Amino acid sequence: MAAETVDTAGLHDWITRFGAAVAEKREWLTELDSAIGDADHGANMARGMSAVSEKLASSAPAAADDLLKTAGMTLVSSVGGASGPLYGTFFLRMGMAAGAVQELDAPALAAALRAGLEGIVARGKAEPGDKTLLDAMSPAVDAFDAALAGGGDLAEAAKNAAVAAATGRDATLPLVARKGRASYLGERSAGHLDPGAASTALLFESLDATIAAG
Amino acid sequence: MAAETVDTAGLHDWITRFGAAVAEKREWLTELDSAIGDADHGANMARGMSAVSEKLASSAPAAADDLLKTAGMTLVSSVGGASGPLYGTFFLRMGMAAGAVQELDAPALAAALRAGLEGIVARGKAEPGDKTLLDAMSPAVDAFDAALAGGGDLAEAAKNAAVAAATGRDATLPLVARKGRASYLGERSAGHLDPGAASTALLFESLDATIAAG
Amino acid sequence: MKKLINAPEDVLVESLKGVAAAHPELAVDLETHVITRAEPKAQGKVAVVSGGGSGHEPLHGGYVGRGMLDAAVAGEVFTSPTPDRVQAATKAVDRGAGVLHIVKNYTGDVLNFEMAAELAAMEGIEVGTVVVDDDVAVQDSLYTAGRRGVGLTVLLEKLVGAAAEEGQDLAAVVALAQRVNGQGRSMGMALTSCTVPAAGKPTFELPDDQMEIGIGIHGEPGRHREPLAPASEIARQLVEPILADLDAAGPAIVMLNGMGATPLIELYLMYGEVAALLERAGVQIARNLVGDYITSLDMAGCSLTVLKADDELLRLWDAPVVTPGLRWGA
Amino acid sequence: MKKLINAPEDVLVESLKGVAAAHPELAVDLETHVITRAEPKAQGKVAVVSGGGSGHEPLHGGYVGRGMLDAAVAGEVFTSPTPDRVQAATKAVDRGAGVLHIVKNYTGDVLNFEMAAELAAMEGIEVGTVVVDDDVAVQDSLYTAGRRGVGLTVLLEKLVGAAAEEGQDLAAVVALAQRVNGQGRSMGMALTSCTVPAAGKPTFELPDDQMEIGIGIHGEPGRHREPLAPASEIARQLVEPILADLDAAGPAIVMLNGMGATPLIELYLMYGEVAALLERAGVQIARNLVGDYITSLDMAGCSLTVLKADDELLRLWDAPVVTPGLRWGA
Ligand SMILES: Nc1ncnc2c1ncn2[C@@H]1O[C@H](COP(=O)(O)OP(=O)(O)O)[C@@H](O)[C@H]1O
Ligand SMILES: Nc1ncnc2c1ncn2[C@@H]1O[C@H](COP(=O)(O)OP(=O)(O)O)[C@@H](O)[C@H]1O
Ligand SMILES: [Mg+2]
Ligand SMILES: [Mg+2]
Ligand SMILES: [Mg+2]
Ligand SMILES: [Mg+2]
Repeated sequence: MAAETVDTAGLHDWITRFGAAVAEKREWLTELDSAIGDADHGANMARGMSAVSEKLASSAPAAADDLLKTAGMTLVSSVGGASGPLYGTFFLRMGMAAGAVQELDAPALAAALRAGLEGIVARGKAEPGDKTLLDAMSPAVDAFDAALAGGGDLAEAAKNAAVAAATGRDATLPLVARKGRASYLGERSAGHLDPGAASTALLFESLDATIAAG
Repeated sequence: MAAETVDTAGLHDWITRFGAAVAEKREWLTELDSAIGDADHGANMARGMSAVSEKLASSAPAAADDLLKTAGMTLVSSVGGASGPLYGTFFLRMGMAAGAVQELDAPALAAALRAGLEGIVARGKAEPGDKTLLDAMSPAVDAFDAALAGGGDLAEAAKNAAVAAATGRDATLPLVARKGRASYLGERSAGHLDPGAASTALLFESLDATIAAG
Repeated sequence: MKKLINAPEDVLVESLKGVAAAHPELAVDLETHVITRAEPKAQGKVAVVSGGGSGHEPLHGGYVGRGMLDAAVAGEVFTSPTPDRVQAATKAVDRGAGVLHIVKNYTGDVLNFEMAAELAAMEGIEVGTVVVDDDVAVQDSLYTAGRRGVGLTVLLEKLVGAAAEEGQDLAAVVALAQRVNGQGRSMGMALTSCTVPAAGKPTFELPDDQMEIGIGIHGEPGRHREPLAPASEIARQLVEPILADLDAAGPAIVMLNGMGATPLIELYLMYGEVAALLERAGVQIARNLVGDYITSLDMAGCSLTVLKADDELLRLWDAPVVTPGLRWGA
Repeated sequence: MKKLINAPEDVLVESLKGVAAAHPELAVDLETHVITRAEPKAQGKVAVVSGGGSGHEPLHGGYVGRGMLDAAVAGEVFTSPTPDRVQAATKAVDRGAGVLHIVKNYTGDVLNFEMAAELAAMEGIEVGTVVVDDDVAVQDSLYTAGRRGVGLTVLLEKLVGAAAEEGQDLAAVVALAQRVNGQGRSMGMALTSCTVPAAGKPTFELPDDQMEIGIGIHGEPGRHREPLAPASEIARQLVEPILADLDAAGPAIVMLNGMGATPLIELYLMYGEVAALLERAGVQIARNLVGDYITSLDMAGCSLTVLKADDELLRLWDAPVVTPGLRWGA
């Protein structure tokens, strides 16, 4: 049976897995962004996550909030573009919600994820259906909460969130973008996956893998 | 049996045939110039000869020298590039040599062609073997003279000149250019026909056709 | 990918090194990618800062200098710079009279400059912001990211730079910037895609007999694709949507801009077409620019910008400017 | 062929129309293709005339104006103008003090300008000629057409234009032109061919992984072809042949020129590489130009020009120049 909490090392593991996934899928993310954006989402996320890895390698904080805030600040100051402030805000807000603890239980992690999501909404002012990373993240966080509310454990919540994120990513395919660069394409943005939703699916896939391994 | 003289109308016919040949072979001349030059010999010659046709259509001089000088001046003032002054000088000098007559017999035509050739040498300072239009023109004029010296008639002289020009054109293939744009290529100019030699072969082919038809 | 570069990841810094070598009148920070004037303005003058992704050269670094920008922040290719770097630029040029941020309307640019302005506020620096959104190729709407910021940015940086140089205060400079943004529009088209160095291949494929109408400056595909047309028809497709959105009769400043791989002989030809159409529509072209001013890497194509002008704007336009990209009057 | 043009045969005249529309300070004759200053120089000043095939914009028309050329004659694309048009330009700008013809060393240009000088002599106009031959890619020899005239033409037009503007006589201006030609060298390379509008397809085919070293400015293939290399290696291949031919230690004016389709971000990167190599070899770059100054239609690539300078040349360089292509000091 998987652990019922995730500690700072676990969060670190999550971030490392996400970085590895982004590095592996870098070209695919850029290809998605070529179709309806400016061909840099893979480069952006890879640059940011490798900066985060380096930063955490040089001094990994012991407290959950320090770890998450460091990741967020590093993303903000190394990515640029739309995804930098958005993913950066996500981790910053998660850190603020988590507080100076060494481990998070399932409800605490759920609250942190929700805070991260709300940070993205506050920054980016997108709504579900706008064909952005929200379309993967919002159902993922909802699914996480729902699993816990239904009596599921951390592992089930993480698994359901990963599935919901992937489903949300795929659901961006037919959408006409209303936010971000893809919105300039109007109707032509339909028929393509949103690159940010694709990287967000990797984020929750990585979380699931971390919890399952933990 | 072909006529033993060529009158002004015949010279006009020659120029018209040359213009038509240049127009027909325009792309080929430009292709040759693409390989070792700047991809404009076809356009240059076509522009020049169509200006000549227009000019002669509006007022065709009655005297041989006026006709040839008009053609030369029109080439000089409509072509530019290397071929404009060179072909222009050729016709100008031919006209000066021909004088104010209505028709040229074989020796007079030979003398005019020789004068044209010498004008090109004086302007361009190229020597045989430099991979220029001289490599077609010089053997052509020599062959014309030789045919007459050997007792041949005008038709035979024109035919031999056309053959010599074509042979001279083909002989430029292996040469390394020492004059004109192709010289910048050094050894790489070998293995290509010289575009100017190709247009000069058309010039003598047209003369042959004119005499044969006349 | 055929480019005069070394490793794709070094393009930005190595290009900035070249800028530093070529322009002793600029100070180029190879760490933060911030370009400032070697001789800063005096205390008490509003500072003008712009920035954005690289790949649009000479924008923005080429517009740093007397009469135009005080600082430019170069992001990675087509990627907005990060807030800390915008903040570094802001601090470097603040002379106690406030700083104007000129931001092109892209989500990334807006978010990063917004965070930078929050950082500046925390340090007590007054920041005004103008978000340029002049691209009529994009339908504007309350519910979308709105129009993109493109060619007008160049004209705005010149005009606002002149106002700041002559000592106008922050409120006046911001008001001017808003006014300029309100009365300028742009429209662009592409013959080819561009190739982002890190991506290594063209962002979109455009067949030999097709063109994209309504492109931005990031190799984004345009609003639609259609068969390649003569310059006169392309000119019509640039002019009409601008005039449909802006009553431009009267004096105007017009820019016909190359996207990076379009030779000047073609730009002048297009300018001839465009100028004739505009004049027929009652636009009096008082000043013009023809050339590469806001590019999209190695994209072939062009964009047209029309800014309604008046005596005040023309006065500011004619004021001396000494930058690598624009220079006159000194 | 993807170009912003109408019919290929109208490119030159329609582009000149655009130049006329964009530059009221120039007088553009659409019949003779001669561009002169709208406000000619005063009587008694030497006039400077240049010209050549089109497709090298801004050369030459973009260099007409105060402190540089008095007239430029635009031939068809890559084709020298005809003698009568050169003569028309010569007559139009002669102010009784003689006229300098600046000719790039190509058979066509040399022959046509030679005939034009004969026409001018017949009308009693004194003409001096300088034939620019700075291209080290071409082996010079008594028995060949000699080196091509390329990038140095731009620097020479600026320097000689300044000397004429300040009232130097024809002999002095000719001597200066010869001196500049003697101490400047250039070397170019291409990533792609260009496409002559009338030809409709690229002049040469260059595979995606190859480059041409030693190209001229007419889409002529270069001295040799080799695998595409990093910018640092390309820089070496431009710098070394120049320094092998010219002892350039000491102050110099350096131009890193784009061939028409090379974006500025790449040109700056190349300039960084080239400047470092030159400085290591003892060249002190006193002034520089980075940009598209003498192009080859839509060719991607660049050329490097190094001109040994001294106080006198730097003084003439810094003198005011007001042209579409070069502008400072006024
Ligand atoms: N307002 C927004 N809210 C949420 N996500 C957004 C918003 N705008 C853009 N995004 C996301 O950002 C992604 C693009 O990121 P990226 O390519 O790195 O940045 P940029 O668009 O600046 O090049 C989009 O695919 C989308 O998911
Ligand atoms: N010095 C010369 N003497 C004789 N013919 C020459 C000379 N230089 C060049 N040519 C001829 O001119 C031809 C090129 O003509 P063209 O392409 O019209 O002019 P350009 O070289 O100016 O583009 C060459 O193929 C060559 O035959
Ligand atoms: Mg992107
Ligand atoms: Mg040619
Ligand atoms: Mg981007
Ligand atoms: Mg030519």
